[in-house]
Amino acid sequence: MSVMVREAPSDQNDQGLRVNDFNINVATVNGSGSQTSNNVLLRSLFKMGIPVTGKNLFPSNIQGLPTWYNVRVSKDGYLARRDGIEVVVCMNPATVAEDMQDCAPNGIILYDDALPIAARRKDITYFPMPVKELVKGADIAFALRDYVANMVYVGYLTYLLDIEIDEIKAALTWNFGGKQKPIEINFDMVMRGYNSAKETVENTQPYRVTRMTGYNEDKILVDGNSAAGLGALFNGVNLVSWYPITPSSSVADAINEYAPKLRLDPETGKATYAIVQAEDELAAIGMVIGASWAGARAMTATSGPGISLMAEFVGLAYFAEIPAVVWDIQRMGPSTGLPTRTSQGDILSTYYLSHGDTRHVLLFPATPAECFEFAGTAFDLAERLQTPVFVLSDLDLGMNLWISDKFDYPEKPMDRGKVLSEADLKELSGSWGRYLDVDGDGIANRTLPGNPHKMASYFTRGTGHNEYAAYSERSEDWEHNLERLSRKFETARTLVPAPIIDAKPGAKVGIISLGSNDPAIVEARDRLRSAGIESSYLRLRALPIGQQVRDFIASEEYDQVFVVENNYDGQLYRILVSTEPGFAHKMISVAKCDGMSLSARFVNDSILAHRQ
Amino acid sequence: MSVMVREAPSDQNDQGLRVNDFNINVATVNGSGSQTSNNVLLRSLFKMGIPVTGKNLFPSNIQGLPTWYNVRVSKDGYLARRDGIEVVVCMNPATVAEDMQDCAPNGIILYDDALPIAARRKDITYFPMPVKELVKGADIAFALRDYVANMVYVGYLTYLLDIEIDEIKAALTWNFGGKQKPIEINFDMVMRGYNSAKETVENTQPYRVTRMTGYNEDKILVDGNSAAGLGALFNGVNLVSWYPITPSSSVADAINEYAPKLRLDPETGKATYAIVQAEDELAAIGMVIGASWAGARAMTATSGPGISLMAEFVGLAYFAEIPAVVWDIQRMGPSTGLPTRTSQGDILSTYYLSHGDTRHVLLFPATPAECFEFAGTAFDLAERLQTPVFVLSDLDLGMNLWISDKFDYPEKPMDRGKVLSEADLKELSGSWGRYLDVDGDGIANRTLPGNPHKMASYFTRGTGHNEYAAYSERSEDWEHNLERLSRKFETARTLVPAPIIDAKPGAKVGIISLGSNDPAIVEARDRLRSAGIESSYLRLRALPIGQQVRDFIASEEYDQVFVVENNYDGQLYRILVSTEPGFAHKMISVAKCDGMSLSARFVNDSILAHRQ
Amino acid sequence: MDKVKRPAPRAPKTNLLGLEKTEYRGKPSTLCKGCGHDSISQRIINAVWELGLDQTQVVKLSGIGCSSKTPAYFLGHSHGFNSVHGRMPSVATGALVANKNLTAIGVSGDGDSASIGIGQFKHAMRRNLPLVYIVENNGVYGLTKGQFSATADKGQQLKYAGVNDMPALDICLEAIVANATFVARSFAGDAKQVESLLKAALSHRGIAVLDIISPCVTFNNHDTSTKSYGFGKEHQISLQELNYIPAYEEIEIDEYDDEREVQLHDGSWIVLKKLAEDYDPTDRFAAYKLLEETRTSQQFLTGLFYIDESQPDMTELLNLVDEPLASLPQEKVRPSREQLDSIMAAL
Amino acid sequence: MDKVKRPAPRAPKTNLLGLEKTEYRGKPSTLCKGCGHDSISQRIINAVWELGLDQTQVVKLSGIGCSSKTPAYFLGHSHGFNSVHGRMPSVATGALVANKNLTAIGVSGDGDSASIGIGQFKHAMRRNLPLVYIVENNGVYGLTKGQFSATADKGQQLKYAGVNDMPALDICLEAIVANATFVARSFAGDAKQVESLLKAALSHRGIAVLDIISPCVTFNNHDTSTKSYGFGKEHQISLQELNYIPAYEEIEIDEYDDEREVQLHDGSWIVLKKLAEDYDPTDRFAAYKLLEETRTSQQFLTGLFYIDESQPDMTELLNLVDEPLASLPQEKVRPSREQLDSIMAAL
Ligand SMILES: Cc1ncc(C[n+]2csc(CCOP(=O)(O)OP(=O)(O)O)c2C)c(N)n1
Ligand SMILES: Cc1ncc(C[n+]2csc(CCOP(=O)(O)OP(=O)(O)O)c2C)c(N)n1
Ligand code: SF4
Ligand code: SF4
Ligand SMILES: [Mg+2]
Ligand SMILES: [Mg+2]
Repeated sequence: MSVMVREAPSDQNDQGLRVNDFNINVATVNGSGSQTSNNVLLRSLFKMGIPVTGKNLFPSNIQGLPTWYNVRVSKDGYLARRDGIEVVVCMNPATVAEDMQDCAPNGIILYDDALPIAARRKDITYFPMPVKELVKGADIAFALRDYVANMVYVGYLTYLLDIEIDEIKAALTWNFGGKQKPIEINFDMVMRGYNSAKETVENTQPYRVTRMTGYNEDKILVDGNSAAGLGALFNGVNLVSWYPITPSSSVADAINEYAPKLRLDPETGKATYAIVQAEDELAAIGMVIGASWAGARAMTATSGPGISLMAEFVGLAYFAEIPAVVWDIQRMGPSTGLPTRTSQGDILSTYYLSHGDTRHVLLFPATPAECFEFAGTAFDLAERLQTPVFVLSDLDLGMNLWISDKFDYPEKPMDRGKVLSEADLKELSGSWGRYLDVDGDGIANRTLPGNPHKMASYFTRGTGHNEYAAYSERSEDWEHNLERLSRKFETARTLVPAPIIDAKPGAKVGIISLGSNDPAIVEARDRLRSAGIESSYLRLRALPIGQQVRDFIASEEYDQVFVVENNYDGQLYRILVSTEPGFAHKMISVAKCDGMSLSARFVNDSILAHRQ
Repeated sequence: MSVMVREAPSDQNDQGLRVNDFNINVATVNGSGSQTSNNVLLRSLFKMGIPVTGKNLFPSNIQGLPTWYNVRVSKDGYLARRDGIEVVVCMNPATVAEDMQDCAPNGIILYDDALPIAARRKDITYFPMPVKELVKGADIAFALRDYVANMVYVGYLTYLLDIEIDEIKAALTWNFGGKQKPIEINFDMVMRGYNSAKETVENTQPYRVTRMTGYNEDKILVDGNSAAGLGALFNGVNLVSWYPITPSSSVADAINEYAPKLRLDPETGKATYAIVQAEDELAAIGMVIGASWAGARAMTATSGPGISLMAEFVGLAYFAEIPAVVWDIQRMGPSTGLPTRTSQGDILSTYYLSHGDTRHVLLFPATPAECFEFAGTAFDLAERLQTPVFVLSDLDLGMNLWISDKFDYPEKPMDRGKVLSEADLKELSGSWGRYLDVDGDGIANRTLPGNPHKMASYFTRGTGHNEYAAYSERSEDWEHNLERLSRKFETARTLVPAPIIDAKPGAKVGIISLGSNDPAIVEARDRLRSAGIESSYLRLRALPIGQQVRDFIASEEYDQVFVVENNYDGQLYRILVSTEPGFAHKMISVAKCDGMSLSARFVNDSILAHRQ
Repeated sequence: MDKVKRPAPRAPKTNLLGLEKTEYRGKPSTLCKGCGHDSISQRIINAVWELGLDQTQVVKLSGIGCSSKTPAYFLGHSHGFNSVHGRMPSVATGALVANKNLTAIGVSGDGDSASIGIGQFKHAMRRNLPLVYIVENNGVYGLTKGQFSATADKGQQLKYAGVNDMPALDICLEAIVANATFVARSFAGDAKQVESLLKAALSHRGIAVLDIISPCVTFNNHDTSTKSYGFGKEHQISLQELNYIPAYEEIEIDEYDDEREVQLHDGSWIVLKKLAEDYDPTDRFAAYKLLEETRTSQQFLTGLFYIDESQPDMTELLNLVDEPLASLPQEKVRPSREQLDSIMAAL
Repeated sequence: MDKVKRPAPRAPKTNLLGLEKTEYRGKPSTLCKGCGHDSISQRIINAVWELGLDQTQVVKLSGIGCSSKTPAYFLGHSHGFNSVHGRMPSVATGALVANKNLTAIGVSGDGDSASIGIGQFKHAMRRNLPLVYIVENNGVYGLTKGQFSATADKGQQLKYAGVNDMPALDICLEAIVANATFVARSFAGDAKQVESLLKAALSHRGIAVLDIISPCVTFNNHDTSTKSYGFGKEHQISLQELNYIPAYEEIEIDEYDDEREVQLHDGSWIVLKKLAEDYDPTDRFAAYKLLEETRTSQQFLTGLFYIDESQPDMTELLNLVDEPLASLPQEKVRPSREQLDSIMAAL
């Protein structure tokens, strides 16, 4: 996305209509099946070729509390969260008052006519929906009624906004995997809503959608966690040990779902992978470390609290130099925080995770396609560098559906790193050093348990050791080892994914951001440009930073470099400043953390404030 | 110390003697009772009024491996580790060769004549000691022989160096708490060594000690961990929950030892404190949090691995705003690292401990007296700020004996913080908000369980909450809460112990350091001065930094500010740079980490290198 | 032993403290309609109200999970602490050492106590922590949408989680082996039994473990599941009929060979009326036998399996002053200047 | 059943692989002279050598502690992993999933397994992890200088640590309750029994727990301690005389009512010769009874308490391909381009 869309946002309307450029907010109760209706809505708009995003704002509970689904349609292809709601759908008595207040001037409000309605606003058009009546009308099992009720607003929206009915039907079919019965029941309810609207409403309101081309063609609609799971399966994952935690669980769920289709041995029908639900996060990371030590590709997926619990074990993997891949689908911390809200608040604690002198490799995917790609990159790096690699995604990227490029099939062979086989050892006539830096990159050779060579074995420990893995308390051995580890960290700088840089000639403003902030940056830059401020943009994809990032920060061209992130303390900013102290004076932290993904407006306004 | 001693070090010798200014290194086997001999040696020198330090270099094992005890006598009062050994005592066959090599030019070597002796050096005087023979000579139980054998070298040193025999006797008496039998046995062995030396040796070697005044008067000899334990007991500690780990265990040991004498209710003989050995560090910090929540003064003592395990719980205490005091007696990390070597490697990971946006209050004691004092300060701050407070000591300060000022009796009443009593609630007629910032310092009121007022109770949670402790997922509540927490952090800057600043007029060099590095800095500054470089010194005693630290860094006077610390990555430097990015360019990291305490030479040379 | 006056069946409108039951309510529940946990909250409200306990002297502690949310839904005038996942016991330990006069109710789930939390669970038993430890056991992780916990039956099948091929940890067995002094199992659907057990537990000296099967109506409530309402209603077998008799009600002594009375620490009594074969709940060994048998036969047996009132609880063992440590004045916790001087002199 | 040829008493100079015992040594021990752990290391060397196992196919795992240091002191040609305190089981789990063909020996201590590690210990049992899990049990934390661990006897006194007022966790009981399939106790001073048990454990399918009382001569070896040499030598009672018979030795069948033979997964046999009253080690319930009795009577009973060869181990349950996951070539673990395309098409 960051490269495709470059026109300024437009609120213009041709003949009074506002086409493909507004927000819909659907307010329902969680556990009431509204997810299906919302997905159908999103998918049909997507299939109409319209740039669209859907963000699910759900409570940390299972059933009965308010949930909102925010859909943005943007002919300009802006996929960031946008403030302001033009089309409001009210299905929840508990929040109907607030929900109606949130409606933008000249917006429209659809509501279940059973809801208590607060004072009406002059500028707003109201569309009551006879939900109960329509549901009664259909003959469906009582148990199902609540669930299908939400299809009514889909029908109303379909009529009012001109959504293509065939796409609705197609989306339903997709959603129910072709199962006729539910498809019919739900589509019938959509049509009842549609017809009721048609009969009772004269559609003078301005909001419309219409088919577009040039944007969604061979794109897919997918969430980041499914992409991560698929990426792991296509990159040889052998063990997934995990402990359930929102918003990371769907990574393991995706693997659970796809693995039997993708990773059973055709001849024997036996598994080339294992999924183990651990008793907690300490055990999950312990299993990852044990398996990686033995040569498997092992990963775990967790969120903030899990990262904290893994701190001691991660230090062991770092110091004993054992690969490990950890996905952190960030949610709002500190502590249990807001399990169903997004944040990028684990950057600092993960970068420096564990006591003693430790620094870790962090990857920052920005799109589902990148989640898929980095699943492989993480394994390659972990095995190449023999160290834990963290992939920091977040709830917004991980759990929401995104328009994404199709995933590229991994062309590069898997990099299993410096592992000495029996043959290699024969060649070396058995003499090698587990922590001996033979070629200066700070990375030593390792052997795997089970290697039949007599000299293959070595002893792994988290205590001081010399180049031959013998226990040592000698100062020289210790320092020597730490020197090599930082040499290895320098090597890491050259191996991690390079940043994506969009440098504009004459730009005086540099912007550095990461991950799911990308759409907001893209849109903000367009706004800044129309305000006469050209900017260059570096999307950081990993820590530690490499030369390109240093050059960008150091560049004479930029008098200010804004570091934009979704947390309170400006965590990435702190790391960049302490890594490049020479340029600290020109770096400016732009950070916010309220549980929502960043909006273009916030980015734009924050930067403008510094350019007056 | 940092203020007393200011003369330049001197290697001069009057009439060929080198008095009160050399190093002794005693090489023994651990578990062989050499600790007693070494303590006796150190204590008698101390009681002779001579500035002296003893550093125990012991292996991470219980019995049978090499141990060294390094004693520095310094008439100038320099107590830092110093390279170079003039007087070598060899009792360990396993290391005798290396130990002899380490002897400085013109040094002397005392050795058990049973040891195999490597090629002799011309410049060295050798003193064989007939240990076996002398031990045989005395009639003592076979079992005890190995233990008293080490007294032989005490006797030899007493004779050669002119140690006062009465002080040896006094030290033995002190060491065995007056128990006659062991005193006699050991003293007898000392005298046998003494006499054997007297008979066989003509004492032409130059090293001598002689009584001094003006330094050790009303000083004490004590280790930092005992001081910490005593400090806790004199500052109302109610619960010590701990899990054993080197080098922190002696904090709990000291409390175990002194508590029954200090903290039993005179009438009932019942305890006003509890010591609970937890099943692990997660439980230890959990108990501290539970007890502090209920209003007790609770603490734990641990080291790096324990800090990592406490990460999740610490985030809870931070966010739910519960006091907690955690002593981290730092050892060499990462991972299990070197459990018996010193380091300051936990600064970064502790400052940012736990996921999400967290920053913590850290205290850095530099002397036993400060350990005693900060034990109280930590409780006062934790209860005032309602947050975890970490006291970062290290193995060198915690486990070695130091010459220290006597501890000042705590004059200030204990600060129990903003706790609403039943009476307070009556006054407020029951209306209060647990997270309501009534006076702008970011600190809200709390109540304690058991408060009989009907409106006293509130619900504590690590999830999102509003000012009245009600569960909330609202963005405004979350942001509002984080804003208050950082306001509270700003308040912390004004409450933590101020730095100790020794500013020299005209100094262009600023030095910032912390904790047990102090003696090395003090000595290095004298060396720098004699090299024509005047420096000002700020000893940081806490994070977050306050105004005085900012001013020091910002001061025009210093063109360079060196941040000196005992770890590999320059952890304090990173924090200071990211806190004061405007002055990043003038801060220079001086960091080293080899398991030893810093030497003046290292500090001096590192700074010189930047002044060429 | 003696004839016993049963307490008046119909509960009075106000309790000993003259308070109505509504005073003991908490915030409205946000759990799923019909969740077993909500009925347990109701039982706690009833028990504490009927015992006439002062809420301000009660603390509610929990870990993380749907079950662990419930302390917010009962005893609105008690301090509550919803801590971190699997670590409630250590927090409770600290709180009780700080103030041993508090009555502590710990609420946990099977994931919270048997999966991530089995370690702290075990050590709380060892210490005989004076805590009413309720495990609201539904065999799944409710709050994370239905994965198997360590108490899920071997071979059990769930739509989302698939088949569980590992044997279950038995909360009651685990408790007894680790030296718990009060161990019972019940069913969220059996209001009377849960309440009697709660009252007895609140009167017990030391740790009281209540393993209460509490159906998760959203993720684990189909009749084939041993943690479902259907299965519970169908298969629950009560080991005894339980009656709690508060200390203030006099009780006349006289032989009844189908009844056992056990006096609790605070002078109250739990009366066990034999239903099936005779069973002695003070015989640890009988408890093993019974629990192992029911585990292998997958019987759903409820009741008081083991009780031992003779063991000192943790705070007794610490030999603490009578006053709560948390409220000791400075004079009591800061030794004198002379004491410091003498220590300094000795160093 | 059958008459049995005992294995030749005197072990041959070289084993099946033609290797001498010295080949199975590790680095020199740095433990205290006389430490029980060192003798256990020697037993492991003997057992593995006599079984003729290929060291390169064995892995040694441990936590932290004096006991956990020992893997460095035996089987010098096996990969070893000295991990973190109390978490050896999870590391072993990962290693065995990665390569199920490895023979895994886990060494832990009572602090490592019963204090900080009881959680992972429990879940390793549940999973029936194919691991020989040795707890070198001395009742104290040796490496941190003698504090009580969770297996220290109630009432025990130590010069440094004072009096322990909490009941002990019983490693064997804890294992059985959590569904372990091979549970035995022995004494570091009983070379023959330890070696027979080690061999049987190495042939067992699933988790094999060996609770070996291993005196800490430095901190817990005075005769009053149940973990001392003195006490052990004096009070050890063997439940059975144990003999391990490798699969390759033929064994003739014929009745002996004072003997039981149990065939192990790899075809070898463990022969149990009755000493005191008859005991059936396949009866889980008998195990409870025995262990609970010995615990209360503080008897020091050793032997094989429980064995069940019928349960699949964890790696079997995972239905893995025959080849170790760790060595699968890319073709086997990277699905085809077509498979990706079809998934993409569906999204
Ligand atoms: C450290 C940590 N890991 C994982 C989670 C996610 N989590 C929340 S509740 C829960 C399981 C709760 O299961 P249970 O204790 O049985 O409670 P229930 O919801 O079934 O009542 C998990 C895994 C968490 N909050 N913290
Ligand atoms: C997380 C952590 N906490 C504490 C320690 C310190 N420690 C090292 S060994 C040990 C106890 C060992 O006891 P045990 O397992 O019984 O082994 P033993 O030394 O008795 O053989 C402890 C507490 C540690 N290494 N790591
Ligand atoms: S998910 Fe299950 S456990 Fe959670 S509230 Fe709903 S029914 Fe209760
Ligand atoms: S301290 Fe105890 S356990 Fe550790 S090596 Fe010495 S004797 Fe063995
Ligand atoms: Mg549950
Ligand atoms: Mg031990």
